Amino acid sequence: MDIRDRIAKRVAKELRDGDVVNLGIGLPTMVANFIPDDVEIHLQSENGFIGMGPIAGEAEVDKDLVNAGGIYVTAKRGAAFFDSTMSFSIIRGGHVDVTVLGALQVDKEGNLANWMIPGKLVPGMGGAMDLVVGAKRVIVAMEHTAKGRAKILEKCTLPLTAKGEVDLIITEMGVMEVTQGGLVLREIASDITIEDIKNATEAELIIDENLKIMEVAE
Amino acid sequence: MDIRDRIAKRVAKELRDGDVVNLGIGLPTMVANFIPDDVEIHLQSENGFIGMGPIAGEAEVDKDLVNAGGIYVTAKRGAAFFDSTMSFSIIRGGHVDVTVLGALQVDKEGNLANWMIPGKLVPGMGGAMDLVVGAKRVIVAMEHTAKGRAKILEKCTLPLTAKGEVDLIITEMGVMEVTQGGLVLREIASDITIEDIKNATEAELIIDENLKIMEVAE
Amino acid sequence: MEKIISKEALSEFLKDGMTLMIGGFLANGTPESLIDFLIEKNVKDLVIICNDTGFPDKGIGRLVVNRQVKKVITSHIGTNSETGRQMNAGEIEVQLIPQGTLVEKIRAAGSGLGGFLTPTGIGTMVEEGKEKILVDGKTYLLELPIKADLALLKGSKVDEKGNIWYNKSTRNFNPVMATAADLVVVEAEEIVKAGEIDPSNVVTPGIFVDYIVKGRG
Amino acid sequence: MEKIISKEALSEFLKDGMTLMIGGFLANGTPESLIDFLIEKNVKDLVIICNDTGFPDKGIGRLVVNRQVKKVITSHIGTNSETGRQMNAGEIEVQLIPQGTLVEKIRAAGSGLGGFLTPTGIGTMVEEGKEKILVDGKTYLLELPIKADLALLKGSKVDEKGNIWYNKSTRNFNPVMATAADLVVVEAEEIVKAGEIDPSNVVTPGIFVDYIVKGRG
Repeated sequence: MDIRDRIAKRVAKELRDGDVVNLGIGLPTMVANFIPDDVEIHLQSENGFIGMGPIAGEAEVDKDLVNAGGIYVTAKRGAAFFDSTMSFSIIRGGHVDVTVLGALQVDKEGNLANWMIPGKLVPGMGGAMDLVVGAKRVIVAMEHTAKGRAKILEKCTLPLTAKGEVDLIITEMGVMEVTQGGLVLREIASDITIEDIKNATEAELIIDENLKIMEVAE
Repeated sequence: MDIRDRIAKRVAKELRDGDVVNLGIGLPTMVANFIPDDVEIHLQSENGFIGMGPIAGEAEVDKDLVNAGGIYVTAKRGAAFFDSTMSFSIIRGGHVDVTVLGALQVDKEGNLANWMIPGKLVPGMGGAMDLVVGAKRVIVAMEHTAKGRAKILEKCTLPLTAKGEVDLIITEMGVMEVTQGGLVLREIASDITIEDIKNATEAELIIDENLKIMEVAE
Repeated sequence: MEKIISKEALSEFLKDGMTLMIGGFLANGTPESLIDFLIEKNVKDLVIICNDTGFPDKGIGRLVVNRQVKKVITSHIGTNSETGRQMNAGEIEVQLIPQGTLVEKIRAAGSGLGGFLTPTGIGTMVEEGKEKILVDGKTYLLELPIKADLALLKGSKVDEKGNIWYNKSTRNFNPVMATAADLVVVEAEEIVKAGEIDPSNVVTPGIFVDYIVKGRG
Repeated sequence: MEKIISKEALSEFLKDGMTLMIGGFLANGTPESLIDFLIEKNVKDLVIICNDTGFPDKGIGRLVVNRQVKKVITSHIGTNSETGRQMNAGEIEVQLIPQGTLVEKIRAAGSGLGGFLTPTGIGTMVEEGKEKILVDGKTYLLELPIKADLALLKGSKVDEKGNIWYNKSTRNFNPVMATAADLVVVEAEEIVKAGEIDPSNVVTPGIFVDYIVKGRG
C-alpha cells in the first residue's frame, strides 16, 4: 500500500458517523476513499456546499459544480449549496467536526505552518486559517518528513497558519496527539521502531504507555 | 381630504422612481396609496422581503405572507424574500433610499423619539433604530401636535430612537427640513399662517425665503 | 442518522431555566406545534430569544400567557399586552434589543465571531454599558454574540436530512437561529425525501438540524 | 427602469485605477464576458477584490496576465503563477486575507457594520497592525469593512428586475459582493421575466443590481 494511502486510511478511522468534515487539497482529499460504508460523513467544500461526492467522471461533469480546488465534482443526494458567507459561518462557527490538512511544519504546541515559505512560495492561506481555527478537531495528515528533513518540530519556523489549534498528527510512521504536556505518540507503524520515529521527529515525543501499533493493514 | 391622507400624499411626492422605501406602521403605510403610476418604488418589509404589494383582499390571503405589522399582504411580481440578516443588511447597509416613520417627538437637531414612553408605553424599538440610522433619507410623517401639545421640539425629552438622523418632517401644517443651521420651514399648508405653525411648534422655525404653499390639493 | 422524531422524544431535552431561540416574526414562521409541546410539558423559567412576543393567543405569546417565561430577549413586545403587564408587575424580565442588532448577535454566535460594530443605538439608551469603538471617524457600538441551548424553528419544506426551505415571509429569524444553538429542532410543515428540495434552493443546510418534527399543519 | 444593457454601455463606468469586486471561486461563477470587456477596453491600474486570481487563461487571472491590475486583495494566488511572478518582480501588489475574513469584510461593508471580531489570524502574520479585542477571555482581531466602486457578478438566472439565482457552486462570493459596491453589474447566463424565479428562491434581490448584461454563454 502506498504511503499516502496508508496515511489517508488511518485518518479515515478518526471520522464518526454524522461528522461534518472538510478535507484539504492533496493527501487529505484521499481520506474520502477510505470511509467505511456504514459511516455517513458530510463533506464540506469551502467554496460553498455540503454533501460533496466523488470527483466527476467525464459524463458527470457539470460546469457549475467544482470543489475548492477547482476540480469538477459531484454532489450527493441531499446536498446543499450556499454562498461564501455561510460557508465560513459553518467553518468559523464550529460547525465543522473535523478538518484534515497537510502541513509544511507542525510543532508540539499544535502550531501549524502550511501557507507560505517566505521568498519562495506564497500561494496564500485561502480558507485554511479559518478552518484550523474554527473546526472542532484539526488533524494534520502528511508524510513524516520532507526530503529527509523533519516537519514535526519543537517550534515552527515558517509563518503560522494558526497557533495551538492542531489536535492530531497522522503520518506513515505514527499517530501523535498534541496535549498540554507535549506531543504524545499514541500509535506507531508496525514496520518501524520508536528510535526510528524519534530520529525523524525534531519535537520531543512522549511515548504513550499504552502505545499501539498503527492500524494501516489492508 | 382627511388630515392623514394629506400628509401621506405630500410624503409620496418625495419618492423617486426606483427608490427602495420602508414605510412604518400607521400613517406612513398610507403613503403607498398616493404614489403616481409612473413612479415605481420598491417597498421593503423588514420581516424579510422587497416588492411588497397592497394589503391582501380576503381571497388573496396567504398564511405565509405578512408585513412587518403582521398583516396579510401581497407581493408584486419580481418580489424577493430573504431572512432577517439580509433584511437588516439592506436596512443598515444604506440600501434603503427612504424610510418614513411616525414620531412621538422630533427635534430641530434631527433627533427622533418614537419607541417608548418610560413607565407608560414600552413596545420596543423593533427595527426602527436600524431603519433610522441606515436609510439614506429619513422622513418623519405625523400630525403636527398631539392633543394640542407640540411634538416638534427644541430638544426631545423622551428616550431617543436615533440621534441626528431625521432629514425631513412632514405634517398637515407644513414641510420642515433639518439643516445644520436649524429647522427650516420649506412649505406651509394653504389654510394656515406662519404664526399658526410657529405656535404649534416648540422648536424655532427658520422661514425659508422661498417658502412655498404645501401641495396637498386633491 | 434518523432525524425525524415524534414530539414526545424531545422531552429529554427540555429543562426548566433553559435558553431557547424561537423563530418567527409576529407568529409568522413560528413553530406552533413545538410551542404546544412546551405548554404541554409546562417547562418553566425559560429565557427566550425571539424577534417579538407574538400575540396572547398565537406564537411565543402563548408561553408568556402560560407564565413559563422568566426573561425575553427581543426587539418588540407591543403586540402582546400580557408581556407588558408582566414586565410592569416585575414578573418577567424584558431585554429590548434593536432588531438588526438582535439578528446580528445571533449570527455572530453562529458564525464564530466575537462581536461586531454597529452604528445602531448610538446616542440612545441602547448604548448604555457598551464599548464604543471609533472607525474611520465614525462611532460604533461593540455588540456581542448571543446563543441558546435549544433553537425551535419552523420550515415549510424539510427533507429527511434536515435541509430546510422556507416559504415567503416565514423565513425571518429561522435560518440564523439554526446556527446558534446547541440543539436545533425544526417543525416541518411538509417532510420530503432528500433531494426533493433543489440543493441550490436549500436555505438552511441539514447539518444544522438535529431533529425534525412534523407540525400539526 | 430598464436594467438590461449591452456591454458597450458600461464603458462610461470604467476608469483607470478603480476598485473592482469580481465574483467567482477559481473562475467558477466568474463573469467571463465582463472580463472580456475589461480586456477589450484595457482599463489599467485596477485594484481587484476577489477570492483568488483564477488561472492565467481563465477568470480574473486573464486581467493579471494582461497587466491591467495594480493590486489584488485576495485569499489565494497559488493557481495563477503569473500573479506570483509579478508580485516577486514588484509589478503587482498582493494583499492576502484569510478567505473567511475577506468575505466577512465585504459583508460588513454591505451591511453597514463598522467591523467585526474574528479569531482567525490570531498568532499569525495576519494580526500585524490590527487592533486586538478581548471578549469573554478570548482574543479576537478587529477587522474592518472593504468596499468597491464596481462589482461584477455572474448569475445563472437573472430576471429583468435584477433578481439573481445562482446554480450550484457558482454562488460563492457573488451575493455578498452585490451588497458592497457603488455600482453592481451582473452577467446573466440566462435572462428571464420578472416572477420566473420563485421569489422565495431569489438569492440576490434585484435592488442590489444596477445593470444586467447577457453573457456569452
